[in-house]
Amino acid sequence: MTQSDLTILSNREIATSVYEMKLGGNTISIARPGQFIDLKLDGFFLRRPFSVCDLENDVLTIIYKVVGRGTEHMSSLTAGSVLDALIGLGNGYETSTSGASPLLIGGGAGVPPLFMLAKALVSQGKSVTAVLGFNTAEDVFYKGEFEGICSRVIITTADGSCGIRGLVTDALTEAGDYSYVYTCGPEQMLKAVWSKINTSGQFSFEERMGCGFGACMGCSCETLCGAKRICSDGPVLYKEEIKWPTPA
Amino acid sequence: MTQSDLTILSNREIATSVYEMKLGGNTISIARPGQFIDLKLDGFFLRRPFSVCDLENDVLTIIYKVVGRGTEHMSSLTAGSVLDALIGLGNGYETSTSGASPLLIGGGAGVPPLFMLAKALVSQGKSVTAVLGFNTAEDVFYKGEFEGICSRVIITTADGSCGIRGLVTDALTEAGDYSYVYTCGPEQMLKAVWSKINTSGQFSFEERMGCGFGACMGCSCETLCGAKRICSDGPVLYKEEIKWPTPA
Amino acid sequence: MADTRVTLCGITLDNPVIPASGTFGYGYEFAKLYDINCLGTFSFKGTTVLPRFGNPTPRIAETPSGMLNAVGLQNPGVDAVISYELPRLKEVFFKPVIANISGFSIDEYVQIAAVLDKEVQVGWIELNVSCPNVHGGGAAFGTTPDSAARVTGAVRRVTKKPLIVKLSPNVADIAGIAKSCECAGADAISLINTLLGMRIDIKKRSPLLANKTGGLSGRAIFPVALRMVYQVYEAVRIPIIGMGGVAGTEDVLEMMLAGATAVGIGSANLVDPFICRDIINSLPAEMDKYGISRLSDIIGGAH
Amino acid sequence: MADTRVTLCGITLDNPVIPASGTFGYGYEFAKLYDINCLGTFSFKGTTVLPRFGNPTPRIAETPSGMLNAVGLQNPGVDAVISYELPRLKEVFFKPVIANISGFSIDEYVQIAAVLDKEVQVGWIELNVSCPNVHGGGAAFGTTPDSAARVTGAVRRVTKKPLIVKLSPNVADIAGIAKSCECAGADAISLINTLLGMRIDIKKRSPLLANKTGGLSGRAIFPVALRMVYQVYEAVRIPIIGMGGVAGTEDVLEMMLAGATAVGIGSANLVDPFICRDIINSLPAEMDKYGISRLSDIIGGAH
Ligand SMILES: Cc1cc2nc3c(=O)[nH]c(=O)nc-3n(C[C@H](O)[C@H](O)[C@H](O)COP(=O)(O)OP(=O)(O)OC[C@H]3O[C@@H](n4cnc5c(N)ncnc54)[C@H](O)[C@@H]3O)c2cc1C
Ligand SMILES: Cc1cc2nc3c(=O)[nH]c(=O)nc-3n(C[C@H](O)[C@H](O)[C@H](O)COP(=O)(O)OP(=O)(O)OC[C@H]3O[C@@H](n4cnc5c(N)ncnc54)[C@H](O)[C@@H]3O)c2cc1C
Ligand SMILES: Cc1cc2nc3c(=O)[nH]c(=O)nc-3n(C[C@H](O)[C@H](O)[C@H](O)COP(=O)(O)O)c2cc1C
Ligand SMILES: Cc1cc2nc3c(=O)[nH]c(=O)nc-3n(C[C@H](O)[C@H](O)[C@H](O)COP(=O)(O)O)c2cc1C
Ligand code: FES
Ligand code: FES
Repeated sequence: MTQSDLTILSNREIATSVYEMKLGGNTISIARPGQFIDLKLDGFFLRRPFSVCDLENDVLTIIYKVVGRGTEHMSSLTAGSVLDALIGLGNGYETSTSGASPLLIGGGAGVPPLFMLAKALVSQGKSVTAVLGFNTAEDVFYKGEFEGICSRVIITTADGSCGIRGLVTDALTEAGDYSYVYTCGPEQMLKAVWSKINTSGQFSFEERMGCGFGACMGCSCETLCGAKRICSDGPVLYKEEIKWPTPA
Repeated sequence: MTQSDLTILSNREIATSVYEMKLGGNTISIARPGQFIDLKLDGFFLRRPFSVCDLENDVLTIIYKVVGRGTEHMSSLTAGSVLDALIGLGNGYETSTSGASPLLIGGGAGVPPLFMLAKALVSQGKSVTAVLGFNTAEDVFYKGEFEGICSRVIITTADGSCGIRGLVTDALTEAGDYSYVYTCGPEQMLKAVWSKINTSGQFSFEERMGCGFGACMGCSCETLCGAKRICSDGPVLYKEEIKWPTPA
Repeated sequence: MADTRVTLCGITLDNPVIPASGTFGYGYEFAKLYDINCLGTFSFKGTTVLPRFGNPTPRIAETPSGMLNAVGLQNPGVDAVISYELPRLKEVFFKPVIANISGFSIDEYVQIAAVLDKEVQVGWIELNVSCPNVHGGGAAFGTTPDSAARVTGAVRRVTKKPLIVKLSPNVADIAGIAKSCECAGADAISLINTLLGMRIDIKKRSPLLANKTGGLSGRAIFPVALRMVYQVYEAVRIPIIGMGGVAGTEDVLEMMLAGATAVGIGSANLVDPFICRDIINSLPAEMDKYGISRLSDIIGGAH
Repeated sequence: MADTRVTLCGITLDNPVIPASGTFGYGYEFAKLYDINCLGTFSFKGTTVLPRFGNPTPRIAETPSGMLNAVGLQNPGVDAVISYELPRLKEVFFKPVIANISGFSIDEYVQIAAVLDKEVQVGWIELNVSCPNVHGGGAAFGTTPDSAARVTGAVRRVTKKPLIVKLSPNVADIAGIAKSCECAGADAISLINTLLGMRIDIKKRSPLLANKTGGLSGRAIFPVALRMVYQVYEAVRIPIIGMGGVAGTEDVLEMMLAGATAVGIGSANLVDPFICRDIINSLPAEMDKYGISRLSDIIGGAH
């Protein structure tokens, strides 16, 4: 983990209330897909965590959905502004376990980290399928970007206005055979994926955070391997260690 | 009193730690010299009060000294930023009582309101003398501006590096005869002026404020005419009503 | 249409927004700025038997997301309020008002309440029990269940108007104090008053306020106020006026979900004189956003 | 040269800056970020007899200029601290550390203190008396002078290490409680712990924290903390570790002027992990600015 002052290069709405922000600066401590950064925003006490969506030549991309005052404030920032960020946070996804044909499953604001992951897996010569779930056609983002690198991209929308009607789990048959699963999304989705897939996999979780780097115990969750901090022992947990608060 | 969003037109250092800020917008409720505005600054709970230094064609000038975090923040603002202001606050100076040759006495951050006052008095055909006191030559500002409109301008500095060495009261003999006194500056200076002048006059006070418009009683002072709120019954008090906390 | 009405001790308010005592004077300063009849009602400046200048200045200091005040109950005294302030208010405000009163002995509270009981403009009497109890050794009336109950009971006997007791947050067990006020005859509880705080002037090496300590108010105290409203709601059956750090429409909703029937807004008026009007105007849209059709439905909704 | 040293119960600290318990883990997370030997010392995570997971999540909420936490004392238990955490800490921190301990009965406090008394790395034992006293009906030990004195006295008998008692601010009379801890044998007082607060999720119509209430910390509480340090300084003769909302070098000076010998920094570490190092580095320049040559000279200077 390092502290870095990142300059906003661009900040644009790419789907309803969803923004892509490109940031420039020292990103050296970002080591893996699935890691996140933690942004200090003027007027807010706590930092805001966002997954790294892409990293190319020190240009870091995040994609965020406006859900509250902090993200609303972010949406008003313009190119040239500088943000104080903690970067290289979290364990990130381990790509060596993926097998030849990993399946990536993302839901809504959980889609972003899968993009950097897909790039890493593809660069290792793997055939990547991505299932990306949204509520409606207007929420869909990065379809083209994923199609540019993945072997196959399946979109699901709850109302059927784009791709398959239904949830990401409704697209599993369509997705065919896969060697491993990487997923990120709302907890209900993770739970459904966990109970439906027939391989091992890695699941990325969200939790309200105090620090983001392991100091405060604010983000702990119980796993079958003991208590873990989502921010530093996670956000990625292995399928085998997950202990759902209520039975899945 | 009205609320107005003012746009910063310029903001430049004109003496050591002293800035002149020009603001554009609706300034209709400013009626008199000696009134003040109250600025909301990002990240600060209370507004910051500043005297109107000049008002020409809806361009409002304030001059402020950096003394703490709020004014430090102000010094970093650039043209184009918009500030939420309450304007037209306070009673201001009454010019009708001045006689033919009023004397204006200002000290440091108390100099600004006297500029708009001088302009008003001159436009009424009066012969204005200004005594402006500073600590040292580098602190002096608006000397030329005052000289452009007043019959006479006397500068005093505590270290003698510009004008007369000493305090504003040391320049009273030099100032010659006067019909009335208007003054603004630190309380110690006001007290000294109060005890030395031989005419009536109006004195402008400062106090820590909660609201700035008469609602909270945060800024009260005792006068010989009862309790007054510096923000709305003042900041200008008549010589005759002032009651010094400790005997002058 | 969103229904913003709430009922406070039998009197229906058009909406729950109530400027808090000490931040709205006797109303007519704000009446110059907007039509204050849009308010639910408001609580006027804490009034005592005799006129008071209050504490020496500085009386105000800034804090992170808040402020300290040590005004010390400056007011013209109850006689002047009746002969001068209320008649002026009558010209601009046509609703019943909350009379906020303070005393330094039980007798003083009783005396003011008895006089104000006769004023038709006064809809409720609000006892500010955060004053130092000079006869009881200097601690505030509101810091023990006993003393709070005694002053409540005594005032109860001299007024038929709804009696609101306003509690100090500087206590370990706010619910216990609220409960004992209820037993002593209070018709409503209003909370919180300011938290005791301090700032120090590093250059002068002395407290910034002439009074040394002052009352902390503003956004900083919102979570403490919300917690206390939540706790008191579980302890009493009478309505609560929730206040402390409210500065926006969502804060009003949070306070009501915690258990407030009406919501006081204090310091925020000082920084943004139009805030109460603006919150009232935005209530219907905000209610729509959260699927609330009758605002009174959400009172205590978070329990 | 500016002299930043202060002496806390006979042990001299290079400077008064002490990361507060619960915001600095057992130190080595921060040791990866900077050399933590620059610190005066630090107080490690509140440790209990048995390992604890703590409360369910969400445990964290944001507030204006502050945050709520309801971590609920997650820690590996005192045995693991001794066998695992302290040996790891030894590799990166060469100064005596403050052992922050919590219990749900007097016996538990005594048990942990007795064990930690034998650890040479432990310079001071800090009793967090803000825990609910399960045997005394659930109220925290720290909310009455009696219970605070009882736990202090009991622990006093099992350790010769300097004993710090850390007080809860959720009380009416902080000075009385501090005084009774002093009488019971405390060598120092540390204050304040968090103020009890709440936030509500408007969409869900329920408290945001799974635990409903949480502890308010951060800049918002600075004026309350400062006031309590000031009051306790006038009531006791033992040194005070002042904390609550400190987030900059000037805050450290204000705390010391109020009466703190050392200054704890909590939540600010979470938002800016380098803040303690940065404050320590800026102390000499800030002291120059205010004409302070020996920092210890200003302790209590505002009285
Ligand atoms: C490891 C991690 C990675 C994330 N990556 C992304 C991403 O790539 N894109 C994206 O859109 N969102 C992402 N999120 C969620 C994002 O952090 C929240 O949407 C954001 O913090 C909301 O801030 P706000 O001020 O708008 O909301 P508010 O509700 O006003 O925030 C109040 C507080 O709650 C916290 N909070 C609110 N929602 C969440 C949440 N879902 N998870 C954690 N904290 C929350 C905020 O951080 C803040 O402290 C991620 C969260 C985590 C933990
Ligand atoms: C009616 C009036 C007119 C003024 N006109 C001018 C002017 O034209 N030019 C100028 O340079 N200054 C003027 N001042 C003083 C100016 O308001 C303060 O210097 C400024 O508020 C300091 O803010 P800060 O955040 O930098 O200081 P901080 O000390 O960090 O401020 C903390 C708090 O104290 C208040 N405060 C600090 N100093 C003063 C002070 N001297 N008077 C009132 N409140 C204070 C601040 O407003 C704020 O609420 C005027 C003050 C008043 C009351
Ligand atoms: C300047 C000022 C004066 C106050 N005067 C009184 C008063 O006279 N009587 C009273 O009951 N409360 C008084 N209060 C307390 C407020 O009514 C309110 O309870 C408190 O400020 C918390 O609300 P807020 O955070 O919205 O300001 C005063 C508060 C302020 C800021
Ligand atoms: C996440 C978190 C965990 C805490 N855990 C403890 C603890 O275990 N023991 C303790 O005595 N205080 C604990 N505290 C309180 C702090 O040590 C400190 O007293 C309080 O937060 C006020 O200081 P601050 O405003 O600088 O954070 C904790 C605070 C936070 C924010
Ligand atoms: S957020 Fe602090 S430990 Fe994870
Ligand atoms: S500052 Fe509020 S009355 Fe003057």
